[in-house]
Amino acid sequence: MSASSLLPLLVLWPLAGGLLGLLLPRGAGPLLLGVSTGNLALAVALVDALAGAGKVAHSVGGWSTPLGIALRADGLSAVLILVAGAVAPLLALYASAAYAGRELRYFAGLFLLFLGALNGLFIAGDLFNLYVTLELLGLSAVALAALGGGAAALAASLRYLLATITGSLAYLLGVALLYRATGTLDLLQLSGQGPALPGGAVAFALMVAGLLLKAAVFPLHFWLPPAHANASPPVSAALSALAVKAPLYLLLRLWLSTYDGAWPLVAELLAAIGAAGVLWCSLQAVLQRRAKLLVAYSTVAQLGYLLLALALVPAAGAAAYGAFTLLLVSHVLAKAGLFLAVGNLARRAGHDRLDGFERVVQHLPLSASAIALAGVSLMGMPPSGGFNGKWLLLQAAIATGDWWLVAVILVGGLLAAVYIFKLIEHTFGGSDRPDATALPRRMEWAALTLAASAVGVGFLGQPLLRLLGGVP
Amino acid sequence: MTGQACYAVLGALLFCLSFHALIIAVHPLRRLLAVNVMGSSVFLVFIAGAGPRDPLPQALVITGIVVAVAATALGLNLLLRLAGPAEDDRPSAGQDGS
Amino acid sequence: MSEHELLPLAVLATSLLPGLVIFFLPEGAVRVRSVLNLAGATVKLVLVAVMLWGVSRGENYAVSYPLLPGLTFSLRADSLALLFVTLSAQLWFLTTIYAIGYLESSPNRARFFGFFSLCVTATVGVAMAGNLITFLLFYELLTLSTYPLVVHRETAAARAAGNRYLAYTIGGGAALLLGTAWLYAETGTLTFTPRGFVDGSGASSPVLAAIFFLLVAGVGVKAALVPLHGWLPRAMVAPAPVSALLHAVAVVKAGAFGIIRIVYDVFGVEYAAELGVTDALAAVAAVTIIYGSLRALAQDDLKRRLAFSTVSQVSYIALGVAIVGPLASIGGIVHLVHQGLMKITLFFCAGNYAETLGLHKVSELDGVGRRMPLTTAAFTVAALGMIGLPPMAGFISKWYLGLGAIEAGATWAVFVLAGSSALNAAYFLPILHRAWFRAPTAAWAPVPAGVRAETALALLLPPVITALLVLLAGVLASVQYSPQEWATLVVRREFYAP
Amino acid sequence: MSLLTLVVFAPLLLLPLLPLLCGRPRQWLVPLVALLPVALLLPAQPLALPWILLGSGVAGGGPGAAVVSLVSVFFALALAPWGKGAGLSPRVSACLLLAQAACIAALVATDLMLLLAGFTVASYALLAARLSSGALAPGRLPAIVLLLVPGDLAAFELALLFAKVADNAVTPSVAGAAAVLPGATVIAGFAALAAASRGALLLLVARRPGQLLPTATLVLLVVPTLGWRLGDAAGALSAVLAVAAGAAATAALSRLWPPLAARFTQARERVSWRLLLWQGLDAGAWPGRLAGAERELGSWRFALAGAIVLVLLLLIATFF
Repeated sequence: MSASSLLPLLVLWPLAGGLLGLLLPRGAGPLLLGVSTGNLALAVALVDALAGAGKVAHSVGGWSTPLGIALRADGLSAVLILVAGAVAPLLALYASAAYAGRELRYFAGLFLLFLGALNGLFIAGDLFNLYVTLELLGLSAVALAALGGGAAALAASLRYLLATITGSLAYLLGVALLYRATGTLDLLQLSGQGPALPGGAVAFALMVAGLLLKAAVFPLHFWLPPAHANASPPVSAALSALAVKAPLYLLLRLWLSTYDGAWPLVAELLAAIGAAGVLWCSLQAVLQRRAKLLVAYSTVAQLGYLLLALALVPAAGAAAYGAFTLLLVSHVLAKAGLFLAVGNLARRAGHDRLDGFERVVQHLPLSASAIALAGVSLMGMPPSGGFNGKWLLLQAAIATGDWWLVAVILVGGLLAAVYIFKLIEHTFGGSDRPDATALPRRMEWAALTLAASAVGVGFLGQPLLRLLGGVP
Repeated sequence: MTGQACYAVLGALLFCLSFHALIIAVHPLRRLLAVNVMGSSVFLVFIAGAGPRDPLPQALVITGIVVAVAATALGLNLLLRLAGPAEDDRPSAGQDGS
Repeated sequence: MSEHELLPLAVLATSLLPGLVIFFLPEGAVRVRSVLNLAGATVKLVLVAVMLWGVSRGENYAVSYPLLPGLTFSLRADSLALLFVTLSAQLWFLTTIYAIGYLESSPNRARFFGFFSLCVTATVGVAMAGNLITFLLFYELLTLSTYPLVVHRETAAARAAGNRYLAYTIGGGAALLLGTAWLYAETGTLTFTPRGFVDGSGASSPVLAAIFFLLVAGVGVKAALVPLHGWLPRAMVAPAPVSALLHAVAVVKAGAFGIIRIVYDVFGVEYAAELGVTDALAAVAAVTIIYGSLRALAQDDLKRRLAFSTVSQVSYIALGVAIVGPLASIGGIVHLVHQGLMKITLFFCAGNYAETLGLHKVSELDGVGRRMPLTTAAFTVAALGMIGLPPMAGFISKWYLGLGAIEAGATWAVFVLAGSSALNAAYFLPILHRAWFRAPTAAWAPVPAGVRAETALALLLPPVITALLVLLAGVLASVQYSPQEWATLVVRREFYAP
Repeated sequence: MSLLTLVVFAPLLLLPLLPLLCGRPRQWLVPLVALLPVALLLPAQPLALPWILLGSGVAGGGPGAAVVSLVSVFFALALAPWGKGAGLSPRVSACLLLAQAACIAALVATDLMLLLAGFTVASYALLAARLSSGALAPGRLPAIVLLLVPGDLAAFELALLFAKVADNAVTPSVAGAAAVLPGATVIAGFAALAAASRGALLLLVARRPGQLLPTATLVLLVVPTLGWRLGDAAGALSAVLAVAAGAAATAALSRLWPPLAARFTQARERVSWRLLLWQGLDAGAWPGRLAGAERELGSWRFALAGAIVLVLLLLIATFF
């Protein structure tokens, strides 16, 4: 099976699995597990293929680019597909233990569609195809968020739906303007022409605003905390870890290849938004009284870090690009692990108010250590992947001489330590409820594996960066 | 102003109008409608930009419409579930805008 | 992976693996847990002995693994590292015995011993770090693994103390991270090289001075230099083995060891003196010495008094390091070992008093010498050592510090030493006087009939052994493998051009 | 050879513990042990002990050896169970034996380190012996300690200065020191202070059994001999004068001490500032305002208006 034929398979396999999941009356659990592990195998195959060639391309249906759709995969998309592929089976394992019957069937279908959209987005070669996969991702995420069924979950997912559609439409308007100016939508042909186009700047502004709204970055993050906090654990893990990363990946592609990191002031603006996001949302996370809200705000704060890394790429080059990727990868793993672990504690305690958290550390030691390990990565403590990302970000900030950014990064790290230990501290004390429900071991092991891999990635920094290659 | 350019400007105006409606509307149904109008305004801009015999915008707009329909269906379903059987099921007033 | 690379990793693994296994052992498996712990400790002692023998013969044990481009995780057992590793290996062995006896029936022991082993792994890692990044890695791991120990009792006071401990140490960690990143940006390398690598790197001196203060501030939190010492007295709510391990071996020493590494292996003491930063460090150390002793005078709670005494004693090391000259360096480095031995004895005895007779206050200690003669004898040996009475270990380090100070012409340092010795006498002698020469006021439970030892053997043996070590380290100071001889070897080999 | 000396000297180090071990019945054994050094050390020639402290040794003949026999006889007399066999309690006799061992170490030491060690341990051992045989009058103990501790520090400074002046790298030898002492006034001052502090021990001489002889031996015999070893006749004379001055100073101090001590003990521990971290953050009003701002941020109006502002900002940014 040649490398280029791998790309369509990466999209078709999860989509087929998803449709099958919705249609088949029984067997959703094994199907979910089987398809997601298959997807991981495909991701690993893609990484192998890429290790040799460096770039893999496939034009769908043999049509050449101006008309046909091209699928392209380079270092960054391979890394992201690999991470998403690695997280999916663990979430599937958790879901197969957490859900049953109809709910498991819906989750299986929707999650695999979500995964297919994600894969499609990472390898899409042209702007419109990116729009379609982005929209598919958004809709499946909204449906997943509404899976919980409670009034709060429904209200939050409606807000999420409206926000994500608005973002997509703004992005589509930008695509339309670009198409009017150039007559083509293919990323490769557009690369580097952005700034010179008539109306290119307006298109850029609209697309970036749309993407920032979909990625819930600081000023436009209002819809994320309620949506993620009211969703069930595997869903909020998938949303926080993967769904909000796709728009940022798109922003990187758009700004670095199509617009070639053109305007320095845009970099400053994005850095400012990112820094404000880090500080404000970390502070909000410290103030939260509900564990899931705390973790949701931590997501928005970490997105601020990613935006910082993104903003530094034109000036600092490889260091910032490496920081972006490592921070993204370790955040995916750590946040998924953290949400699952907090989900376990909440399911055990019956609610997720922080001060009421029983001494679960005695009954759920694995989840408590999962929180600790994920916290290590989120705080950027040395052994973890988060530290590698933070280290490269610091190097980039020092190289470009932005000392206020260095201060923001460190203060962000301290605030992260405050809310992580607020979480850990509460699992150390409090009264104990003997009759609480016992949890299937699988759920705890899934959380612990994710959190441990977030720390383990710290030792894989070198191979990841080699796979990543240079700045696109 | 060639025909196409004025359609494009009309589309942009419609986009701003529906965006304003989205902000002002309080009831979620009006918001959903505003989003639909916004969608069609974007498609209008798309079509206005196309050359005489260029098939691509048509294909893209059809896909866009399909996506818009799917999104509206999901929105309406959520709305119905929210309006839902029992009146007290509605979220508390504090939850703004949903 | 040649034998020379495997040994440092093996030393780390001997406490890491038991720790990880213990985490998953059920709470009731006491015997298995104790066997695992003690086996790990003995194997570590054996391996360290082999390395000691090897290094004194000039071999080097090093292993490295690239983390990021330009950033390697490297372990190197040089002579300075081995000084600290031997200390922590010996005292971990004794503290494990003590902890097994001390936590006889208390809950959460699996968690305790798990984090206990992780904490020692971090300490050994800090000692054997080959560059600043590995040092930072284990330094933060030390913070994370000691927090659950401080919070072990899960009372409100313990959690408040834990929060404060975190606030200081994570703040320190952030300063250390910034200093390291900036240093890497300026000089391009972070590997510890004897006599420093910063000199010829072309960075301007105000930048280097700023980096120095960031690094020392980061490390100073754990070394409890004055403005950053607030967490130490409050962390006394932890159980006795924890405060013994934290304040005598692991955390405080890691900070002091960090200062030694930064001054000698990053900046080089001559260049640091040129920069003028060592004078500032000496001043901070002197202030801490006097301040710590003064605060210790006013404490009635025994463990808080010992904690403040630790604050002042650890700054002897900083003072010794800050004074330029081989003799002062020997004094500073050997005090690292001596203070560890003396302070852990004091904490063991304080733990014994609290555990057997429920005495926490100094005012309650009247006549305890009659009821627990052996423990009080150990306490006396260690206390006299802290004051600096001649035959004990404390005198040897104070002698070298004094000698170094005079040789470097810093006579004010000699008066600081003398003054602090007087203050030490002022807060230790009354305790000894109460214990031995006052009639017991409280009616303690008499020694139960038939029981020969005054308290559980596991609680009694460690302090007696460490007290003996204090005496031997002092009397037999110039025997070949004694701490003082090894410190001289370190200073001659690493810090000053031969 | 050094192994042999180790074998000979090891029991000597452990002798002071003997009374504690054998208890009261074999009380007569203790004075015999006290006499042991006379037999062992008199004929001995100089002996190097490189592994003791920082490399010291034992001087054979000379004045030190003669005084050793006198000291041993006096201590044996003090330790003998006179009268109806009551004798000294094991703890007191252990302390006295320790004092005797320390005095002998000081008298025969070749290096200043061992001399200093003997000098200090002897005084504290005597103090411990006196305290364990009965409490002192109120205010007397602090006075003694107040003079004893600075005296030890003076001895410490003395040794440091000798090391620097005689520029022997680590441990100055007694012979070397003797050559230097007369010249340096500062060192002589410290020596006088060290000797004076021993005068404080004279305060211990009370009617308690077994106190008169050992204290007198230390203060009136050993200290002058050390003065003689370091500064010949002048050294010995100044040592005696210093001792007398010390005794007078302590007597005066023990009168003044009780009122002084009363004021000193009420030092209270300052309440340190509360750390405004999440405890403070959580409970205060400040978080309420922040949470309010967050809710306001969450309303549609603000959020989507924010989107417009963002687009305008991006547009402006692209012009520069």
